[in-house]
Amino acid sequence: MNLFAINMVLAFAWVALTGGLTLGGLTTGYVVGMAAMWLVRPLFPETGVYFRRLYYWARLIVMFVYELIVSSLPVVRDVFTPGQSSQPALIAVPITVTTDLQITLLANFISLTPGTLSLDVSADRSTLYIHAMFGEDPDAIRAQISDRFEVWVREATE
Amino acid sequence: MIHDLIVALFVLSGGIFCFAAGMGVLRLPDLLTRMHASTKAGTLGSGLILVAVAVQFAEGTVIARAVAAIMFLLMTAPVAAHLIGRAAFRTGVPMVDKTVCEDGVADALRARPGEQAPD
Amino acid sequence: MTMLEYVILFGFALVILGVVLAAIRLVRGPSLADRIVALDLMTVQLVSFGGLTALLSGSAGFLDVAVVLALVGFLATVCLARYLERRILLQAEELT
Amino acid sequence: MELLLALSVGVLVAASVYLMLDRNILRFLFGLALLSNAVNLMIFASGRLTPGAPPLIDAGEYAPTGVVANALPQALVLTAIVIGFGLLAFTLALVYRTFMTLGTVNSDEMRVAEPVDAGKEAGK
Amino acid sequence: MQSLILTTTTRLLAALLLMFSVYALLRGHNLPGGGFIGGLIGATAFILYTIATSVDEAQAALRVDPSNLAMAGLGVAALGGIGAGFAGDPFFTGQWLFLFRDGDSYVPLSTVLVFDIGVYMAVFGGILTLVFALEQEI
Amino acid sequence: MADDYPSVDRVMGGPAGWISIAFPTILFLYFLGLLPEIAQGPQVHGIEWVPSLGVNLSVLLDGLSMTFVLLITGIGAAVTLYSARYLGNHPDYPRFVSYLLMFMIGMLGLVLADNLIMLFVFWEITTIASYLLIGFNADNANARRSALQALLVTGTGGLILLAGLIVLGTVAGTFELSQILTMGDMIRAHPWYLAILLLFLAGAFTKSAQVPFHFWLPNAMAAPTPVSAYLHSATMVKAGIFLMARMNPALGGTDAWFWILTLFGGVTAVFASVMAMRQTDIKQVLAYTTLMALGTLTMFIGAGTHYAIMAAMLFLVVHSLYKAALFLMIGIVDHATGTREAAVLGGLSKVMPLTGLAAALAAISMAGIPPMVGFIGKEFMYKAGLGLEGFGAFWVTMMAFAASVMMFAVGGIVALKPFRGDLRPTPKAPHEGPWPMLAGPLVLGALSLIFGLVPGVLGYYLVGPATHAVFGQVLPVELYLWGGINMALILSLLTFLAGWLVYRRHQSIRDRLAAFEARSPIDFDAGWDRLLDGFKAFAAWQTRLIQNGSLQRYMAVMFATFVVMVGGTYLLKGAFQGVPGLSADGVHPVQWTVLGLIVAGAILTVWTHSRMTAIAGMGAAGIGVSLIFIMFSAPDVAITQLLVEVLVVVLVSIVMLRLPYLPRRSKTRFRTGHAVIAGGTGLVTTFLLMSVMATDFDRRLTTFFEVTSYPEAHGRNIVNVILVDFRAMDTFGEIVVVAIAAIAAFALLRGAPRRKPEEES
Amino acid sequence: MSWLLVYPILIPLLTAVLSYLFRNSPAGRWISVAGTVALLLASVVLMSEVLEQGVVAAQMSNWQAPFGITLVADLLGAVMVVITAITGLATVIYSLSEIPERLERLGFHALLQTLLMGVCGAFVTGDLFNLYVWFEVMLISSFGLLVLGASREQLDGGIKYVLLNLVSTIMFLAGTGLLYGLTGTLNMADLHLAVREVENTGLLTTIAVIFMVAFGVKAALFPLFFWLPASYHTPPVAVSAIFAGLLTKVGVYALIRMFTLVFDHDVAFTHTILLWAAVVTMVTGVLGAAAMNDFRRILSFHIISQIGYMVLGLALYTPLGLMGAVFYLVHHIIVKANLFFVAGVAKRIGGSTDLSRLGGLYAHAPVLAFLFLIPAFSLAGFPPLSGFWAKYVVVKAALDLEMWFVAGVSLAVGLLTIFSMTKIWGSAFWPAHPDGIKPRLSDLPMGDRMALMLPIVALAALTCIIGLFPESFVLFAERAATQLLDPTDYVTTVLGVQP
Ligand code: NA
Ligand code: NA
Repeated sequence: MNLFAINMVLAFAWVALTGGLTLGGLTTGYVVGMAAMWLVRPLFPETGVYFRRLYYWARLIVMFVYELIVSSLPVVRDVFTPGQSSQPALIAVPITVTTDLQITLLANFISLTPGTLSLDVSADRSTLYIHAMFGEDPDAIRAQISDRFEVWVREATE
Repeated sequence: MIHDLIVALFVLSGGIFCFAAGMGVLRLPDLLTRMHASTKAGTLGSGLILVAVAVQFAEGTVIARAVAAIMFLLMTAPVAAHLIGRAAFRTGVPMVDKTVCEDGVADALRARPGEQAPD
Repeated sequence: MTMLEYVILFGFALVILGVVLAAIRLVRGPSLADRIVALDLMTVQLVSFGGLTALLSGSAGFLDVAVVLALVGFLATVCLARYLERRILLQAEELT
Repeated sequence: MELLLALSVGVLVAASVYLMLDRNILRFLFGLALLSNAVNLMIFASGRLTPGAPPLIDAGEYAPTGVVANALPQALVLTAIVIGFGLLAFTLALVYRTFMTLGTVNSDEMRVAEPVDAGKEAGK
Repeated sequence: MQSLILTTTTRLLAALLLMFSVYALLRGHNLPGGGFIGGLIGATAFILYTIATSVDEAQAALRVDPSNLAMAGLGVAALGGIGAGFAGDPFFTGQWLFLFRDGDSYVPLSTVLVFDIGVYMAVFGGILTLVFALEQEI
Repeated sequence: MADDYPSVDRVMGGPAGWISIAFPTILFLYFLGLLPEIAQGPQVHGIEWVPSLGVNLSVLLDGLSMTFVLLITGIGAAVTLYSARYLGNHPDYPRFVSYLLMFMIGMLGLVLADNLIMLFVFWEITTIASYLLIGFNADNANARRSALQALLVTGTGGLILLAGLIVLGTVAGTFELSQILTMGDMIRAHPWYLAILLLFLAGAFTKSAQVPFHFWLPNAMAAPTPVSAYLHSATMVKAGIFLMARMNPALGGTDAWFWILTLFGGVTAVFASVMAMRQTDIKQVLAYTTLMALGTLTMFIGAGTHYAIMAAMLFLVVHSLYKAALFLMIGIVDHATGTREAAVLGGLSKVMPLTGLAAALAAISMAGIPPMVGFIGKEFMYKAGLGLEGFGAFWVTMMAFAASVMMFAVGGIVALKPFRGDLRPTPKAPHEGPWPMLAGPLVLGALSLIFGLVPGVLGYYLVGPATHAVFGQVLPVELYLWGGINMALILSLLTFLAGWLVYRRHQSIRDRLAAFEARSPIDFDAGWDRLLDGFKAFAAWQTRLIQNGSLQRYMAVMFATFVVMVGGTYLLKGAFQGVPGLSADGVHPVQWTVLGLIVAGAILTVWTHSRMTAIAGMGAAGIGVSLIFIMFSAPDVAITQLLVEVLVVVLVSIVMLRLPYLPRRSKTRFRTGHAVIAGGTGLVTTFLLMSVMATDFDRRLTTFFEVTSYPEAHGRNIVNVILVDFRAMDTFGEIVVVAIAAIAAFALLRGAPRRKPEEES
Repeated sequence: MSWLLVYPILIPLLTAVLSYLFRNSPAGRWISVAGTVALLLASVVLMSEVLEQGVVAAQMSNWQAPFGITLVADLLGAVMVVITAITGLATVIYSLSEIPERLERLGFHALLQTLLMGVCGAFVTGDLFNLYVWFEVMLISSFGLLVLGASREQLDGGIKYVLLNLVSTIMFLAGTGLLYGLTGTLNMADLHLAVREVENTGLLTTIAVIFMVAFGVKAALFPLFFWLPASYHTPPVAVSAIFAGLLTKVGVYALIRMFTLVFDHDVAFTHTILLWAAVVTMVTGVLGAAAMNDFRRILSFHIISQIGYMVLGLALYTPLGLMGAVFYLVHHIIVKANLFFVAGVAKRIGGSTDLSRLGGLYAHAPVLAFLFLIPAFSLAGFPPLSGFWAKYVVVKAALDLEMWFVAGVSLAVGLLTIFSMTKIWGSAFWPAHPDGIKPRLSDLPMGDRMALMLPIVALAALTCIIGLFPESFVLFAERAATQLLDPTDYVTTVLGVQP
């Protein structure tokens, strides 16, 4: 987060220079600062990682939003159609990510995506327990999580 | 006009998701399925309307605030769902009969009853 | 009134209906957890309400309501969930 | 709207008062919280209602353009809300402490400061 | 409450809330916000912290006794009012200093802001005092 | 005081004693020096005290006040001298003396006052002093009871008197007696005259123990002996007599005055004389004869003729002299023998000759036997009585006669019987008293004799001027021992005869009276107890009724009061003037829904029997309220409201972990009465709010804030500018509330040792 | 000069802050003492300013009235501030001995100071909503003080006190909102003018009655006084004393202020209600006192009864009546606080405030007995003590209006007051102690004796001074009453314009 801090300092400097302490000004300052850092990146040995990380974060967020929209639709359909087509299930999902941040991100990701909801993490942090609304095929759900979500999360955070 | 259309689209879809969330919470059979509706549709609905606001005003500060609000929603909604779901499960809130439970999951969820009761 | 305003009003109606539906769940329960879910959803829907008001009035001031709500509504839910979990340990069952 | 709002405030007040007349002080507390809300609404409405125009001065202007909502009752209500919160919070703590000490939340069972037989003794 | 997910989120969220509360405080004079709202939001940050961890940890993170903070806030607010006395004005008269003035844009410093900071501290400290005290009872 | 007379380790009570003796003595001598001057005519001196209320420290020196002053100080000197020896070693003697001096000062101020309010001030001082004096032996429950009784009876009279003083002052336009006394005709013609009269007489009658307010006086005997003497002979009880005499020029002379005073006075005199016969304790006997004298005095003041007034003034002096002597004497006897029972005592003159002498002088005067001054007093009474017209003459004369007969007999009982005959065994071996205690009775007895022999002096210096002052006109006053053979003399002789017969048969009379009293349903003293008990029971009953300890009841009464008062005013004053017009855009369905949400939340909170559901209901209502704030352009308020809602939920969710559940619905029956109160409150609120919103609104303040907010206060958020600038003082107070609420709650939670709830529900 | 009006608020606040921050060291308590002394000095200066210049006003934040908040002191306001400072100082000194260190560490002094702040604020503010705020400051501080220590009695009494007072506060707030909605202003001087423009006077009267009920609770009028006897005997004595002396008087003050300055449009209606409320209050209060068997509970019921006299003075609405009310206010604060102080000492040396478990004070603590008699007789209205003049003026005012019944009741209540006072005297002082204790003042450590007796002696001396030299106080009350009945000066000074 060192670089992020530097970037923030730059953003505040921008605000001071241009006046107008607003979130907009700050964001502008942050972007401008980032651009400046990118220009002088040889001076910062870690800038490469910093910018790649930014890309992964952006991808994570985008995918997150996408999955959210896509996954909402079946729920909405089930809500509006008469009767219940869902097949709820409680599923254990083994996970490989290790840090707190990764586990949290993954769990949240799962909660916001296709008919799944994280209920808890096992004490040894190796398993996520989730509730699936359309849990006819637990293995497919497990596969989706480990193949896609886990990867995105890991890439964004490592 | 296009601008208005986009805004209208976001507003409309957001509204529908909000409504759907309410509907789901009311109609779905058990707590955990209701939570699906509230967590996903609710968050999405509100997010979409915030996007509409951002588009409509198209000002830096407004966009920033709208984005911030969306971020906050996305950060908090799943955590809240996790906490309620876990608590509900631990307190034995009933699930619909057709729920399939993998081996050990129920035990694992109930195994650790939070903290010890004080005194 | 412009088309957009009609749409916004319609959006209002949808959101408020959603709130009402959630409120019905709030009343009906049956479990405390259900009520917490309903209340949580209501706060989230209020975020929409704030946004829609901002749109309708043309004043971004209302957006702040949405931002604050998005942040702190969570806190109420967390506290209630914690209550739900701990209560079992501290006292006899209150399921309704 | 004015009429409806007045009616709603009335219902809110009636509900709160009914709660406050309960011998269970928890229900009193709920009534108190509701009543605060009702009175806040009342002050707010007393300053008249203006939809969709918050009392903010847009950048570049020196005064609000057009009619904006009455800012003063808003400030008053804001103050009242915060004060009400402070009082409610204290009361909550008081109820809690009372229960822990006296073992009841039923006000009829709290007869420590005014014992039932005090009057009779004096009559002798 | 023991939850890895909550604890992790709280780390981020509490910091965000604190930042946001300062933001709400500073811009309150021009947009919705101000000392109350700022103080309330700031307090929620530490409440979240308390719930995710414990009173002791939250207290340690805060370092100062919140009741002292609340009372000090009253003092700061009073100072914001007393400041006017040095200019020969009545209590609470706003004293303004416009830094970096350039046309309509400037960084304002004022006794009004000092007062609002006092409000922030009082509300923040007061609520945390309450929450910590109640929480320790459980 | 088992140790007989105190040894002299505190000579004459020490400094306190010396001061107490010197004070009345010096004053007595001083006023004695003024006597010739005052005999020429009254004087008024004064300084301002509370001029804005018309209250001054002004002194009216005339014959009446001089007579009283000399009695007070003269007998005061005797009593203080006596008590210095009698009580000098008592650990509380200084306290006693200070009460005594306070009492004396009160009496002096009272009789010297020219200002009515000043008179009242001193009147009340005597009440307080007598309370403290009667209760001096505070360990004795009886003394405490008697003190309270005296205080309440005379206090009641005092307060009624105050009303009378104020009304009289209003009628007369001044509180100065020297002026009021000249306005008699105007006052008597005033429509409020009767009210004033009754108010004054209530004060006078209670203080002077007229039947039926007499019962406190015999009970006041619990006070140490010299005190009784002082109280009963010279002073306190005569304050009422003084008041009637003083007011005679202003209030007297009417039929009401005549009949009230003569009837009450006569009944009191006769009743008291009979009761005196009934007593065995000599001190009690004397107490009742005092009552008798008071009745007689009242009667003659009421009679109101020049002769009657003269008789009253003369008898006043006569009575003071012999009664003080007798009280002091009985103190010596009590001290010497250990008893005051008339039946036990006899033959004391052998061992206590000087005491016997004093007793004899006083008793002869009391019996009205020449050449004592008492004889003159009796003669003038008969003359005055016979000089009246119609039934009045008969009544007054008969009552005076009956009283005199009894006085004759009582004189024998108290002074003759204990000293004559054979010495009887008593609890202590009797011996003569020391000189400080003997001096008083002897001097007073001697004066009774001297004044009887040279009545002119008395007439010229005291009785004459006093009569002038009371009668209001200057007519000649001549006192003489021998007035020739007339009807009065014949009555006197009859008095002696009848009195002698009564004295001879007094034992059997007493027995019969005792038997009668035992059967009589009327017992004033017991009646007092019943009255007091009844009052206490009533007070307790009403307090239990009102302050019954139930919070629920308190709350209900409070809200009911609100509904009745506010709703009643609303209806009574026609505040309803139509409903407010709807806003331009009508009622949006969204608004309907939001209001519905509020209402639903409120109803849910009432309806549910689950705490958390109630909290959810409150939450819903709170959310609805914040939606209203959002809809009607109050973002700051909405944010605050939401934040506070959340915080409330946070706090409640913590606290509820420990608090018990609400009772099941079966236990919470619907409370109709409460529902009516609640509904009424809601209805009142609705109508009030509606009516307010229906009026035109004055936006002056708001407009000012809108135009100055940015240019002068440098803020674009008007609400915030109001909070931190325009109305910063409110905010200042408000944050104090928040901070102090927190500190108070913290102190509350930490202030008590942590305890388990006594019962888990 | 504008700062003179701020000091009574600012000094206690700063004192509260500092004494709280130093609550764990002895410094905290001495800061509290010093701050109260400063408050007394400031209030005296304010008083002299008001005496010299008439009504004094200051516009906070420098905004012209009625837009900003105005602080204003007329004679009544100024004297109430002075008396607050006096009572506060007495309480602080008394508390040096009475309040254990444990409670000091919990913030006793801060709570006491903010209580003074709230009370002073209520007395000097010229703004209705601001009055509400100061009421709340006062209220929350009193809550804290009342339950400080959290004994069982305190909690029970506290619940009743808190809940009932909260309701009255909400009524006050509602009334304020409605009045604002009707007139569009909050400044009380401006309200004086604005109510004359109101067309729906019936509505105005209705709102006036809301205030009457709300302040009636604060002032402990019948039938709204329940909270007082339920709670006043429960907290530490120093707290009881300042509550008994000051708090209900703030309610009376508010009644006087509102029903002379603002609601004078329908006196025949509003003040008649007040009149009968006052009469019944006098009677029920004193009967309550007669029924009690505890030193402090008797005194608590007396408060109610005496409040009746004050409100009666207001209800009569004549110069003499208001003068009586003002005189009564001042006199009663001093006397009543002092009686509670005495009760505290009695408890300390005699072991209880229950009259059946107390005794021997007359024999063994004669000084205390004497110091009890002064306020006790003063309260009962015996001349020549302060209470006599108070009662005299009120009764005379009633008689001047030919209200025989009212005057009669006030006199009868005076008698019953005497009765209940003798109840204390006849149980706690005269008879021997039931447990054979010899309650001696000399048994107290020197420091404690100083701290406890100094306030008692000082207040008793004040009672005597007022009683023996009443002229200047009467003149003062007269001037104050004149100001109240004709608020032209007040309005002109606040608004800076001729009305
Ligand atoms: Na009082
Ligand atoms: Na009080």
